[in-house]
Amino acid sequence: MAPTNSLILLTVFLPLFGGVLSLLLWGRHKAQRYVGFAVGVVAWMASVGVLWMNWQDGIQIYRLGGWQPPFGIILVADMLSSLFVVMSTTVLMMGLLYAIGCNDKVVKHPTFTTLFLAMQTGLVGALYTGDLFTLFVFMELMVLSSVSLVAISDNRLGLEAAIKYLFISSMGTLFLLLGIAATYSAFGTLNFADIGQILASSERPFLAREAAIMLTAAFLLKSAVFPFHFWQPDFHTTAPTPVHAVLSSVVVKVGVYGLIRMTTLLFTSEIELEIIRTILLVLGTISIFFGSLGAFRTYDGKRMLAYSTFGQIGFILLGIGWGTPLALAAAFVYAFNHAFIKSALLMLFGVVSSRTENKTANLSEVGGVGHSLPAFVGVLYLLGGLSLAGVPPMNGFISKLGLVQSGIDAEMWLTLGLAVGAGILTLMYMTRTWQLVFQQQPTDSTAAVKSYNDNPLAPALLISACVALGLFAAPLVDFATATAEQIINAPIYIEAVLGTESSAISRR
Amino acid sequence: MLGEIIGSGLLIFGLFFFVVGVVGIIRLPDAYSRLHASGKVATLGLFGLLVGGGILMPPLFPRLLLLGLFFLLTAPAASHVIAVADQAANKRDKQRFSENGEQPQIFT
Amino acid sequence: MNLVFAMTVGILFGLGVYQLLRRDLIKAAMGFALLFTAVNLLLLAVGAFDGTVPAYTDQTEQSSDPLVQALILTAIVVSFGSYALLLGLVNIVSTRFGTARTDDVNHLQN
Amino acid sequence: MLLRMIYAVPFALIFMTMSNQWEITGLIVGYLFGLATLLLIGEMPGRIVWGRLPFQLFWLMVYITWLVWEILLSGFDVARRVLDPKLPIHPGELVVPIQDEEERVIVSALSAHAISVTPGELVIGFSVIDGKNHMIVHSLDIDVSRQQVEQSQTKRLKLLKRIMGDRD
Amino acid sequence: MPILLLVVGMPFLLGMTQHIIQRLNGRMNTGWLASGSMSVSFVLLLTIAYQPVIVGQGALTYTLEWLPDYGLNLSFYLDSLSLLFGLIITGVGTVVFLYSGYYFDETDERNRFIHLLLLFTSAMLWLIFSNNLITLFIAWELTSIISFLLIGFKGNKYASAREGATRALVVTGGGGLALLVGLLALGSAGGSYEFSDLLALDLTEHAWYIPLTLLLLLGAFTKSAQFPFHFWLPGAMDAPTPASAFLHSATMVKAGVYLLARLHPVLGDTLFWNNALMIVGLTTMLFSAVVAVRQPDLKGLLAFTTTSKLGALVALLGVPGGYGVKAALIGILAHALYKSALFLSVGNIDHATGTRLVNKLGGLWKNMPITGVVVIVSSLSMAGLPPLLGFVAKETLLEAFVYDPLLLAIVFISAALTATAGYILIWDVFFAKATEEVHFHPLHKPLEVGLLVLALATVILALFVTQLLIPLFTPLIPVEFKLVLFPGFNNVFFLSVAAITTGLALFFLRNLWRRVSEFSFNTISVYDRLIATSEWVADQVLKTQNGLLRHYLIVIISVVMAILLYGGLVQDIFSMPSVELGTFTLPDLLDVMLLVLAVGAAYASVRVRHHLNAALALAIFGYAIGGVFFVEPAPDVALVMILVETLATVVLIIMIGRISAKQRAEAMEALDRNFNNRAGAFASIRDITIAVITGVSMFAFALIALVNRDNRDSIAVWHLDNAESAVGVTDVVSAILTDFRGTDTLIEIAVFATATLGLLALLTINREAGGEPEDPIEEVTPAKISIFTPMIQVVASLVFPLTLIISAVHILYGANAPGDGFTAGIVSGLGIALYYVVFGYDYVNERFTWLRPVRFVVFGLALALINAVIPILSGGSFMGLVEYAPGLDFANLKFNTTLVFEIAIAVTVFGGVSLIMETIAHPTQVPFPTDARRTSTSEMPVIVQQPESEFEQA
Amino acid sequence: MEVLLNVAVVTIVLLMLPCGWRAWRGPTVADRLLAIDLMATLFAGVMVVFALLFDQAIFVDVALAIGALSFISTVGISRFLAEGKVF
Ligand code: NA
Ligand code: NA
Repeated sequence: MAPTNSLILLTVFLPLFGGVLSLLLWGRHKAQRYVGFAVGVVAWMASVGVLWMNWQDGIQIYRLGGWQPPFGIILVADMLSSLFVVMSTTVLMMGLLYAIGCNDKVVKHPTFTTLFLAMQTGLVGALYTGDLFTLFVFMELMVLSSVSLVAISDNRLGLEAAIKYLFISSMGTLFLLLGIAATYSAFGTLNFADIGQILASSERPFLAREAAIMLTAAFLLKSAVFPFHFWQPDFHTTAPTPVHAVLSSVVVKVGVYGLIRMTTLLFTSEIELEIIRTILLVLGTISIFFGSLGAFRTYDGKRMLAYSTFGQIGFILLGIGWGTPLALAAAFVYAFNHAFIKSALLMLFGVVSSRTENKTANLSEVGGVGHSLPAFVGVLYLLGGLSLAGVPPMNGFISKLGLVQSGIDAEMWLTLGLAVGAGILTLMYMTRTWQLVFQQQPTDSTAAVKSYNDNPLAPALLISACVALGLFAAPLVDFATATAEQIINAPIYIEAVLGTESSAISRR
Repeated sequence: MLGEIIGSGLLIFGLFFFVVGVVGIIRLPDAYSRLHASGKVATLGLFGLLVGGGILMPPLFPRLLLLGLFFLLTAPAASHVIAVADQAANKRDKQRFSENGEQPQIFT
Repeated sequence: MNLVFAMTVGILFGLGVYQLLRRDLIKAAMGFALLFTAVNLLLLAVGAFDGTVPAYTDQTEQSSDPLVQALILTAIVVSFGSYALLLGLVNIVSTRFGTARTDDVNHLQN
Repeated sequence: MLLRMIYAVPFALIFMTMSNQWEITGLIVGYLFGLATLLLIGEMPGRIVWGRLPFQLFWLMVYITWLVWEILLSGFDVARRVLDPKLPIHPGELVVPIQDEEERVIVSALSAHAISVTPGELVIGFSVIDGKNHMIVHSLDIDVSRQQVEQSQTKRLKLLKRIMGDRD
Repeated sequence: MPILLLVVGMPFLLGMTQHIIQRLNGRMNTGWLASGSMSVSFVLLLTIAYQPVIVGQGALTYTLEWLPDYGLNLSFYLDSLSLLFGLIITGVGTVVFLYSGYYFDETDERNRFIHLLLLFTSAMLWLIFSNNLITLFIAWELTSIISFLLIGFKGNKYASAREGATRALVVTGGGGLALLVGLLALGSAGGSYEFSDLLALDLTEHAWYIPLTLLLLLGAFTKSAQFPFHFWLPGAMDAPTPASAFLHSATMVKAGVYLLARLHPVLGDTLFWNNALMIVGLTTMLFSAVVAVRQPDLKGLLAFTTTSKLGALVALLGVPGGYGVKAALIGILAHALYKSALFLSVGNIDHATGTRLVNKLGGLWKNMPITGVVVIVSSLSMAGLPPLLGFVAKETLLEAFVYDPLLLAIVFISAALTATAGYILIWDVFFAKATEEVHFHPLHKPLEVGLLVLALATVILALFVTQLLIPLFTPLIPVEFKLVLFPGFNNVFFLSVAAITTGLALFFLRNLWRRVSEFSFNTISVYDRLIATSEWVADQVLKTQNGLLRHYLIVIISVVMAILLYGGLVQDIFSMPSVELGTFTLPDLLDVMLLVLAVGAAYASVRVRHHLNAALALAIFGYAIGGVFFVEPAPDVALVMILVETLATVVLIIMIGRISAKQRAEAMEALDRNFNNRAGAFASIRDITIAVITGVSMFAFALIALVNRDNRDSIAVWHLDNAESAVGVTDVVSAILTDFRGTDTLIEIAVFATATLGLLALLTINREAGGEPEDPIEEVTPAKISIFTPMIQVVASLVFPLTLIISAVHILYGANAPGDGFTAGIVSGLGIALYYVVFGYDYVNERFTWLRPVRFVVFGLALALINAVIPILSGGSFMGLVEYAPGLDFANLKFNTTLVFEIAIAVTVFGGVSLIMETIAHPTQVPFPTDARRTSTSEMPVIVQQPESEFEQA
Repeated sequence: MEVLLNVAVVTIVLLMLPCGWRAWRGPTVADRLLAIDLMATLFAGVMVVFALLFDQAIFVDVALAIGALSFISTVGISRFLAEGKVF
């Protein structure tokens, strides 16, 4: 039995508590945002603590209410969830920091901080929980708070994006509920470890495949993979910058996380695994294609980055689909690095568009806007853009490196060719926008420029992290490799959650 | 035994008025007339069930009484509000569609 | 009976999807109300065992599955949250964009 | 406050009924909840004359019994009409004065409520004619109602005033 | 080895600190500093160049671990090949940096340029000294990036600079990505990412040989501007001239050649290798030479002669048996010297005259004789005249191809054309008469003098070629070889002379040649067309993002159903046991009736046009399903279902009411299915098909689930067994909700609160944004008849307290009966809703001063969280069970965390529902208040007269 | 006795079908409303019979809740009907 760790609680529930308390500061938006950031910092430290203990002592758990799993709910911090949580809390913390220096109207709304922190609770909770239904509830918390945040965005089209997303996401909710229904019908339990154990040790019951498929669909929808992606460019682009930075970098990763869990713990039997992996490889490849081309050709800077996320998630799916320890580790590194790069770039583009009168990111209107910004913003954007394209020595390169190595081991030449093509496109659109915004002189069609802009501190910190993660990649890669080795071995997780005598648990 | 007979009788009594109420809303010619059937008659049917049930199962009686009082209070009000709303809606529609602006007659 | 139950679930899903795909946002939102209820009904169907009495500990006969009921309860509340927000969005979208037709809300393209 | 303390008693009874707690502790909890509820509600209508309180309660009982009786009658009345193949109804609307000198809202309301449970009659609106409150009554048999509706309102009003604690 | 670290690291450190140094000493020219450091490096490299360890076939390696998991090490490899390149880089760098110090007019520009160039130098040195394949790639990409920045150096002024920069980056960076794949494949195939290990291997028989070689060649060819990727190099001429000289002729473009030379022992000299290199190299060589001569711009001319030379180098490495290696090495060196000198000279010309066009220039000899000397020496070296290094290069080049007449012909023509280009540079620029007056500005002396060093090197190296170069080349050349300035009057010598004279002939015919060679095969247009094609494909891709929500949903549903049916359902349904119809009991009969009602109502809600009617049908549907739950029997669920259905209906109807009648009517029209036209019919059939497929799938799904349902292991059994003993609750559903899975409920109420807050935000933001643009009720004449009649008001004010009492009972005794905190919250919230509906916003707010929904939500959630934490303090778990008053038995209540949790749930949900109602009921004209609003508590009568009297004159 | 109760339940539920028909047919919204109101009353009746059938008081509570809810929704819908909107 794994050790109980209360820091997990702090990571999950402190944001919720902070969000509730910030409602008491109704109308004092500055104070609310400071509270939000403080909460973000503490939650981040807690999550790092959990990660550290994980590294030291192995899997950490918390039994909510003290009930024995699989009967009660359990929060499980294995290396995978800890890694994803640290990634999320870091970016969320930076999002909250950005919000402090943000000039959007929406961040001054009395509910902003609360909704943001609710999103954080939903996200982190979904990553830590070891129970399928709790995952659903946490994900809904995340969805509803993010929908609200986008709907009240300064961009009036946020409404349209929000309603479209809510429709599509509700579809995803249905898939998830169907998946839960099938899971419960097939296994009579909701606990990840228990499901994995039953499927591994007994004859495959009816609806197991259906469960796998519906859960896959739900997670794919959350991670905005083809053909579930339609909501994503709209929803992310119209979101307020601090929210967009979080959505496009870490919130989409919940789906990725779910898929990893499914392929390594829940559905490790051959038939289900083959179904899921086939889906991932096919859709991942199409997503790379769609996302890269979309980003290459779209008309709006933030939208470009949203499409880019679409393609990047495709790469991560390939890693999950290949499923070797090397590929999984590469997928984790990829996911982790992408979170930092993407959030930083989005914030930088947010800084750019905050400078324009109508907060536009439309590429035809931001030409030369960068000249009115501090020079280092352009440097940061270029660094981030190159990192996104996988150019060394930034962290984006480390991501590509691992993934290409595992692709070579899998002899996926065609996919690697696609990766090269996507990389070229990324290089093109990132340098093109950099030249457009930071090099080219303002033209007639450039939007009117204000005298102030959002504070670029948060993206600066994130880009620094990107550089650091590129130059000193070893700790992350080591951790990811260890993570992959841990999760490939499902009995470790099962034993940590259910105990050694787990197979002897009587349900009757 | 006697209680059971009386209780059953009251149950049947209640059911009968439920049937009457439903037949009423089918047969009666206009909405206001149907309100008589849906409001009063159905409430009476419910009373039948309540009293019958109370006799059959005395421990339930206080609750059933409470339920009865509640329906006695709200059923006429519900019928009333439906009627009022219907008139208002008619009037609104007539005002909207009257060409020469003259006030339409509502009350006959 | 199983057959009837399953058929109902199927019909409700079909109707819900059809409603969801209509060109009227209000109706499409209603489609989700249908679908959510249908899925709750389905959840009821997957209960681990068939009961004849409510899930109370003082029962002597076979109880209905309490866990599935708890799940449905939570799902009802959560989907109500979505539904309410969806309705609010439909409302504001119609006032902001001057239309409640699904296909007219298409400013975000490419 | 005094008024609330009295009104809280029926709430306590309702609470006990619903929670099935028939001990004194249940009464206390229910009473406290009733009181709290009434505090939340705000202002209370009515006035207290201690001497009349038992009579008021008595008349209230009478009134409720009478209502039940009326509803019974109206049930049979509608049943008779509906089940008759010829459907013998002559629907129509009447305007009936409420006759309350003080023009109290609660009296209007209770009058309308009472009429609505009487056989064949239903209040479908209110109207002010010559400064006096009137009810618009829909009747299933307009000819019968026309003859008796005003007298029964007078009787009803008398009863209502007694319940309200008015001097006769 | 520390010398190597110093050589590689010094430019980097200098580059990073250069701004600081400049700030410390404002008048200092950092060009001198950089140049000095370069010369120091050059000397350092020179000192080790002839040491036995290098000369004697060996190599030095030095390794630092960086990212061992991925085989990434910071390791260096020093052999004569890297030394040769190192000497070129540092040597030419010395001159180029000195030149750069005087080339720019503005200090800022100069500093920025030198900064970038220093970083480049560091990266370039790292590239050639890398022992590790991955660090080689890193340095490779870094040079591409800095090249991008240098080409776009004047990007804020010229669009062409930006375009050229992007093009160069796309080609070299993109080729670099292919290279990465190739290198990693190479490492994987060879089992090591270190050259020191790989060079001992022969991988030509490996299964991946062809793909990995192809990828590596792609990387090398793009970097070294080989046909058809060569176009980026002429396009890069917008870079400042020192950059062109350094990156685009002497060093960076040779990285591809370096890589090919480096890998030649491992992968080279196969049929595939030789043919690929030969075809691409010779094509590039010939094509560029042809095009070079007709370039009007001197830099263009130099650029194409550069690609021509690079083609020659590539082709040489493809000569079978390694017989071209010698010529390649000599060519690299010779070309670096004369071409950088020529570029810098052109920079001088440009600087001095303001133009680089051949036809505008002329007669510069008298104005700039020093540059003239440099140009003459370098051009003649390019043309291959003795006694210059270019002569040696050309001789060895021709010698390598003697074995095949066709190849020799190609090389010969190219050599002749290159000579022509050299003559053009000398004659047309310096001695021919200018067509128009050339304005001349004097130059800084160092701009000219520095170049003499390069010219001198061209001469000296040629004179001492045997002594200086043979020791360096010996370890690199796999065959016996000789290297002398003048090998004698053999065939090759005559060929060489012929080439020089043919070049001269072509020089006299140059105007004719320009016309003849004007066939247009422009690879830039190929590139552009490629881009345009990708854009077209991207546009097709983006067309799927057409903004139509329904299409999105259709795609999603179809795909999921297809996967579901194909991946599982069909198989399961055919393999499952036959469906037992079973006995038909009374609950079954009820179920059937309720289900029929539900289906009918659902159908009605789909079918009816009017929204209100549909809403009513939906309500009936919900109640009927609630009835099914009752029959199951699941009273807890049924109660919640009915409550939530009511609330949902109320919200739905309110929301419908807020949408203007006109829009609703339009939306209703949009509902009509049009079977008359093709598109309409298609859409209808499509939608119906999808609905039917979904329905059938879900039917199968439910059927399997139902068949699955009997007598299985489920954790629910444990819940049934332990609810009373562990939690002391008889309602097992309640026990699960508040205890076993209490956290679900905690988050669930957070979801509920979030939804209500979201709704609040949504509706208030809209108001703050200047009100609703279109008043939703504008065309509705307010009715004269109010529904707030006395009867309704009195009954409503009696019903509300009743809902509160019901709530209290649900909270306190819900543990053993249906109903709980949640139902309590909904019931009381609906009571508030009733008040809002009947009495209106203002009245409710003035009467219920305590009603601050946000505070309720805050209090409820905070209470729930604190209550969840308290058990921890007493040694339990979060959300655990603690008795607050163990001995107390009061009204059969248990004062424990469960009770407090129920209260918290009720308060939160009540707050949420009230929040929805308050927000919706708020009159839209007034700006939305903050929560800390209500100050006035004016005395109101119990039943307020509405502004518009409910008593109306008939 | 149980037979009678069962018959009662079935009868009442069957009675809901014509109510549904009226709700479907209209013709006015008032007709639909009153049909639904009647259905709620019938539903309360079913609950009462259930309470007798299963011997559980909770069903009466449910009936009470349903009564309250039906009243509230009726008022809300009426306001919509009267004013074309609720708020
Ligand atoms: Na409970
Ligand atoms: Na309960």
